[in-house]
Amino acid sequence: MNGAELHLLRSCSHWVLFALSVVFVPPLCLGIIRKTKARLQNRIGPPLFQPLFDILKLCRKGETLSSTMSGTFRISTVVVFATMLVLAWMTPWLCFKPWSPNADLFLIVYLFALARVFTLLGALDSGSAFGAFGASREVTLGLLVEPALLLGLVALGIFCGSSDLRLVFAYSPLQSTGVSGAPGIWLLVGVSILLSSLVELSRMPVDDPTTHLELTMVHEAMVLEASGRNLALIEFAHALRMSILFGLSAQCFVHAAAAVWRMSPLTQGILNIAGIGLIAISVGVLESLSVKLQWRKVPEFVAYVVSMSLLAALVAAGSGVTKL
Amino acid sequence: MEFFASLSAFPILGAVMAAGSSRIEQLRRLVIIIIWLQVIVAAFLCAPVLAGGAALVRFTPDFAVDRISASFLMLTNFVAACSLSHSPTFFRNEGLITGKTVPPEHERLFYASALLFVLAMNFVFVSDNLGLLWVSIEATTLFSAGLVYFSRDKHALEATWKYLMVCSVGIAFALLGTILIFAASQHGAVPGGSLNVRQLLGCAKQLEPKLLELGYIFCLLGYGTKAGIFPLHTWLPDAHSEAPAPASAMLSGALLNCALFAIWRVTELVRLTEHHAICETVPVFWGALTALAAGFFLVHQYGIKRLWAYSSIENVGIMLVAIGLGSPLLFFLQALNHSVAKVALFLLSGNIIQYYKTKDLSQIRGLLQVSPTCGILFAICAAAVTGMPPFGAFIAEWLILAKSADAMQGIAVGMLLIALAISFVAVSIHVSKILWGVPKHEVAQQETFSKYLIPSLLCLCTIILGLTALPLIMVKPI
Amino acid sequence: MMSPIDLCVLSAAVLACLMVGSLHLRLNLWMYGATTMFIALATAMTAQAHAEISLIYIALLIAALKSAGIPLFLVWTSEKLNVHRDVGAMIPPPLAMHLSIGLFALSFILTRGLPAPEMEATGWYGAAAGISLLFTGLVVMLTRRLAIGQILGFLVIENGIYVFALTQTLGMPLLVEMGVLLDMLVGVMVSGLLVFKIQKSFEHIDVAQLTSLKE
Amino acid sequence: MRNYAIALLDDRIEAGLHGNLLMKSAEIILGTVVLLTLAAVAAFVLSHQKKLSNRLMSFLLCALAASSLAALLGTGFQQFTYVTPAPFLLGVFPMSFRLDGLSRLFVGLLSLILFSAGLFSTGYLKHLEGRISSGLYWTTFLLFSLSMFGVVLSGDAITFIVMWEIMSLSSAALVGSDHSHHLVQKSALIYLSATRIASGLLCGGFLWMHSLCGSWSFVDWNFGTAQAIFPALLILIGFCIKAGIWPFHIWLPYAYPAAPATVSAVMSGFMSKISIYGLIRILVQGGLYAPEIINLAFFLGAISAFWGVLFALVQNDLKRLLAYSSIENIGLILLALAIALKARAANLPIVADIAMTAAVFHCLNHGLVKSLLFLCAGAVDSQAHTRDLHKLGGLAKKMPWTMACFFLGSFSMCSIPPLNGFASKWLIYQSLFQSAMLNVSYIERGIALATICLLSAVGALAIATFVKAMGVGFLGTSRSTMAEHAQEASAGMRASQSLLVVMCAGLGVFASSAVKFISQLSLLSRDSAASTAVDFPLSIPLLTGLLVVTCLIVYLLFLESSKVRIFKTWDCGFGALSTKTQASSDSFAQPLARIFRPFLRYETNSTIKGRDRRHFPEEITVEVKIVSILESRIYLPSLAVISLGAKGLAKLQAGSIHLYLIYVCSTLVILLLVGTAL
Repeated sequence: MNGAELHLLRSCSHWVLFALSVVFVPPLCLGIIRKTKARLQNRIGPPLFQPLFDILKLCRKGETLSSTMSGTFRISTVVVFATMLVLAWMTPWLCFKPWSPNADLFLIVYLFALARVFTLLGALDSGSAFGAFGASREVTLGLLVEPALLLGLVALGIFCGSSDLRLVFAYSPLQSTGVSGAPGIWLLVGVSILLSSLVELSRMPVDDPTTHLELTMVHEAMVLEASGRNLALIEFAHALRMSILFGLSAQCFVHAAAAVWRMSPLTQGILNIAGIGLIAISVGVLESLSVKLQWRKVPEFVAYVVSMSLLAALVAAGSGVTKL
Repeated sequence: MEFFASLSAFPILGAVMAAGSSRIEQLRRLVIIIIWLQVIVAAFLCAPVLAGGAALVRFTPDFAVDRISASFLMLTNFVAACSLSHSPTFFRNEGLITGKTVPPEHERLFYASALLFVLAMNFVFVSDNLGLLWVSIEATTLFSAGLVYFSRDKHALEATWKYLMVCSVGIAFALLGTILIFAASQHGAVPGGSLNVRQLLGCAKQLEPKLLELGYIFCLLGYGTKAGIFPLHTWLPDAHSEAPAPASAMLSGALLNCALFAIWRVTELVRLTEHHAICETVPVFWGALTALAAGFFLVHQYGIKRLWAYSSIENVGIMLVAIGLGSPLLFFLQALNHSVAKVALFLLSGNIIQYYKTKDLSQIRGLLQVSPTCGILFAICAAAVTGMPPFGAFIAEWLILAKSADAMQGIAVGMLLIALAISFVAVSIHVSKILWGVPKHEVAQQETFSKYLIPSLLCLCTIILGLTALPLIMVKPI
Repeated sequence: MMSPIDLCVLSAAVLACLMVGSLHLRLNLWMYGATTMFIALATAMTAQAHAEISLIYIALLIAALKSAGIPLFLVWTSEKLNVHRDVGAMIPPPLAMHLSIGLFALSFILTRGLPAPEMEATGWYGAAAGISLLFTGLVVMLTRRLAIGQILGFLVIENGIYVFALTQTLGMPLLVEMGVLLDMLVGVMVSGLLVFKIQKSFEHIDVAQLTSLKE
Repeated sequence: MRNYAIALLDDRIEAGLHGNLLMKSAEIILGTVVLLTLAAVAAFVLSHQKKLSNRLMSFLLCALAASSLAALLGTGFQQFTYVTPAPFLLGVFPMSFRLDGLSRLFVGLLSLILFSAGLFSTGYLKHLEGRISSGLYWTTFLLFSLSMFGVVLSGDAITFIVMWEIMSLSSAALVGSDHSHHLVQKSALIYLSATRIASGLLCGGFLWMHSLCGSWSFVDWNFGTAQAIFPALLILIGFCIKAGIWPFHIWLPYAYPAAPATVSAVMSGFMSKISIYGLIRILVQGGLYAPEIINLAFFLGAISAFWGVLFALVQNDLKRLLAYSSIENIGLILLALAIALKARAANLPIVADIAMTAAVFHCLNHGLVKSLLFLCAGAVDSQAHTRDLHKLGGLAKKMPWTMACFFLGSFSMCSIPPLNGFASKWLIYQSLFQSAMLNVSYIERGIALATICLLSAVGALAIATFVKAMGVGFLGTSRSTMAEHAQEASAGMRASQSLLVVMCAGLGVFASSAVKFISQLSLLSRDSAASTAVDFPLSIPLLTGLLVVTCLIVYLLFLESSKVRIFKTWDCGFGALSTKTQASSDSFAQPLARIFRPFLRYETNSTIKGRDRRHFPEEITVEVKIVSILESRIYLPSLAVISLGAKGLAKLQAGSIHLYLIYVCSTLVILLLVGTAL
């Protein structure tokens, strides 16, 4: 069969793979984390796809809305979910991706912001104190983490000479072997994205998603009023967000590795997926080992993240090739 | 001879009738007619200069008008005419609103001395001889004392006394200065000496430098006292605030110009000599300093008319700068705009005082409620007098600033800018407190058209001065 | 060398200084009259020295109006108001007198540099006398509390200026001289009337107490 | 001096000779202007029929805006100068107006804002009946708008300063138009003083430049020279004061809330941009290279962006919050300008073009959005009779339309794609990104990175601020009866809001063409020949379409068909929630405010009353205190110094005549000494 068909087949397979991973990777991540934690607590734990089953179960339920709610609540759920899908399509969190438009890093960050704003509005719509608690904390975390995430991506952008993440991640390691500190930058950014994703997703050590002491919760408190399909959408969007961020950092690690040992795109792809799994496991481990930080200590934790990405950015700016 | 007759006939006639006549209403009408007739006379006298383009008109050896003095003559008569035409309304309302009717003999004395005062001011501008200039300035002091003394209470007495004493002493110094200039002229310049301005200007280079410089300093001090330059201004706020509104309008709008004009005469003379540093640096900086000080004085004020008195001092400072820059054009422009706006302000303040029965700024609130017309006119005139565009004063001040900036007087420019800013802020704070809010107690007033006729006319004038080519036409000949 | 004119004006100046020493109004006024008389004399001498007829008239006018008329008027005023002594402000009269004598000396130093007038050996004494009269007048104005005292001081200043004019210039134009005289008279009259008014509404003529108009 | 006047006369005549068709159109504009002024007077005359005059005047305002837009389109894209003929003169100066790319942009913005303000007025002014005199309001408002046109069209310094002063004065009068309240008076006076100081500085700078360059027209001014630094500094500070840049922003949070909503919409939407216009017209196009000035501008811009949003976060008055957020945005714009200048100085034309475009584009965007938000706030104020977030809430159901407009505006302020706020923010980021990549000096790269970090923090804070405004103001349940009884705003008000919303969305979605248009004006230099189009690579339309479609699909798939049960908000089983249990605006901002305690001087003191307080509190009061350091530590003391000096000087006027005579004597002595010295 000729090149055109091959190419067509290729892109079709990309689409299929992509669709599959969008559907299955997020719940799988959650599942892996839970499984790891259960294992470390010497429990069998739920099956890996339990989160998916939960979501399906929720989809079959009806929803209960508060009488104080305006339309904002439901709209916000929809918008958050849709944004996450779009983000999943645009962000190069998997290295096998179909065609997507310019995935400018600033655009990506601000699409995340869009999702966040709507989550917050949804939380505030019910007029419940918990929602407001969660919202005001979420906003605080957002302030702390956004610079870290942005700077990490900017570092990559500067290093690869473009703010378009497609180009950044298509940036072949072969080019970068010449440049000093290439693996270092990838590694630093990977770590900082991972840590900031922990904050962004309000997981340990910033927040314990499994506790039900509302006064300490962030994400759980915001979705307190959601139920049924609403909740299903929110949960899935959350999981998707998680997998996107994990995917990004996994990509970074892969590139870091690729900057040292050369490897074929296929291996890269496999490593990418495996990386996400590994990250999930390590998060599970972390969550079962560490304790939740005191709320006032969170900024100090985040400070490490920011400094890490700032370091990466500075290195990149220092070593980045000056194109005039 | 017919010159003296034509210039002084109407005022003297009016003064005599005012002293004599018993029917006050007739007198009021008569005064208005007479003063406008005087304006026409002045216009006829100045016509050859202002319209005909002649450089100088000489009436007698010692009396003449050149272009700037002609312009000032017109301005002064116009200002006097406006104030005096408003004064009958003022006195009527004084009776109607405040309740305490003005005794007719007081009003008669007022008109008499006002007319003589105007006459004296006319002579200031037509006299082409420094000695006669001095005489007429002293005369203005004596006649205006009658105006300041009008209300015959303790404050008026005090103000009058201070006015008389301080100004007389100052004027005495001016006399000494004049004598020194005369002496300077005797050293070779003019055999037997002379005080004739043209003659002196003609032989300025030969004047004895030392005596001339001394003379200039004494004249500056003397006439400066009359013009209210800081710190010689001490009499000014008292006199302006104690005199009845039309009188304060004349004092501020016309008298100050006379004194400054006298300063200009001597400055003009000294500029022609070799060493004219003194007549440039001293007036420029002293003027800027005066403006600055006046700005600070404006910050804490308790009397509505004192406020405008200090703003007059500020404007005097600016005019002094113009004189120091040696530009009669700017001097006249500034004087013109200031006089027009300030007269309107004093007349309006008179109305306001009648409404609220007090001069105390802290008691005057909510004018926009009490009388919107008055309030808006007041605001416009205040903006005009603080040099806001699009009013004439802005253009004049801007030109002065530009000229002094081009003359590398950076410090003076800075001082002036600060002074203008401070005075604007201070005035606008006081004015907005007057306009806004609600009156503290019941305010009785009835709107009459006549009250606002003259002020609105003057308002219109300042806007026209600011927004049309009128100044260009007026000052082009100078 | 000192001309009789200089002698006259200098003695006028000295007399004025001595006048400062007393607070007795009538005495002051008469001394002022004497001072003015000396000045009239000096004017007359100048007139015949330079053969200026107009100056003779001026001398006569001064003698008549300033040295006789004005003191009489003011004495009459003080009688009417029956005030006889000034209270004296700030510095006591003897000190004030010494001060004015010091200023008399100072005026010699100050006027040293002035160029001598046309066809005169020196105008120094005259100038000094004039300036010292000026100073004395200022001292009087600053140290007297009564309105009449201040008028007196003003008159002395006027005298000083006149002396200066007389000795430094060859006669001002007649018109100007007349104007000056007239203004002075009117001024004195006006302020004299004011003094009455002050007495009427304040029951005193102590101008140092007129301080109600201030910031 | 005579020659001066004559010269002016001559060049006026000359200008008159060079009249052409364009001048005809300009004369038409002038004519409308005069006509409208007359109309304003008419309004004043018939001010006792409030309704009629309001209708008439708002119609006139819209007409003015429309006619100016028409004139813009009519004159095409060429630039021309117009010097007024003889009667329309500023005393001795001819007024000279210049219409070019830059002024065209700003005139367009102004017309849009005025149009919507005019639409808004009729409905809005109802609730100010009896508090403001409509005649005065309208006269000053028309004067205000005309003078703003004058400022952006003025071609030389004198016309500029004249129009500028008229603008300041009339706007101050407008701020004080509801002058029965003491606070309003105070705010108006603070504003008036600030703006007068600004214009004083500007005058200084202009005079200085005139003495350097010998010309009043901006075209002849060149800031490249070494001695032009000081005038440049004066001008920069002057404009910064007017724009409300830190640390000169003190007047702003007083003035905007005090003014009627229409006025604050125009002031924040356009008048604060006029300073930016002035900076571009005078300094940028005047070829400023002095690094000191540029770095100062950069620094001030960065600080005010952060400071503004930080203080906006902790405000409880809706309009005050918006005021602070406009400080932030003006800071961003100044920052972008400074980046452009830096890049030009560092010879990076691409970056310079991007930054310049960003600055101007953000001017447009913020102008539209902020006026929209102020109008919405006005609508809320007029319906709920309060702007205090502690008393608002639950308006979502009462006034949904206003809420929708306010939300969209807020999203744009949070620079969320696909709205216009994002586009300009992206350009700023991009310029920083590029300079971090391309700049030769490593220090500059570091600074750029730090600025990116700062900007993202500012963005996050903006999100926090506006989420608070939206959530506390509109969502949840009403916190007071006033908010309880709020009605939806009148049709006109909604129409004007929606117009602006449409503009914002349009500019956001079709950002790329807007960016191309602006960048082709090449505002960095006076000659529009050297124009390089900045490209905007993001495919926003596609993204928007995608988002909308996905939303619809998701909604139809999931929520449309799901069974819904309405129940009360979960109350932990304690029974009906009181509105007090909702998060107040203070408590929402508290965690962030706590982080920035040192900047804000943030203090919370809570007192718990009742015996056995821990378990059975009878009364708990928590109050939050925020002190503005600048105001308390710098401005008030300096004011005190001035007034002290004034008092001291006033002591000279002690009333004793002897003292006065002593002044005369001592002045004589000083003068003699000076005379001998000279």
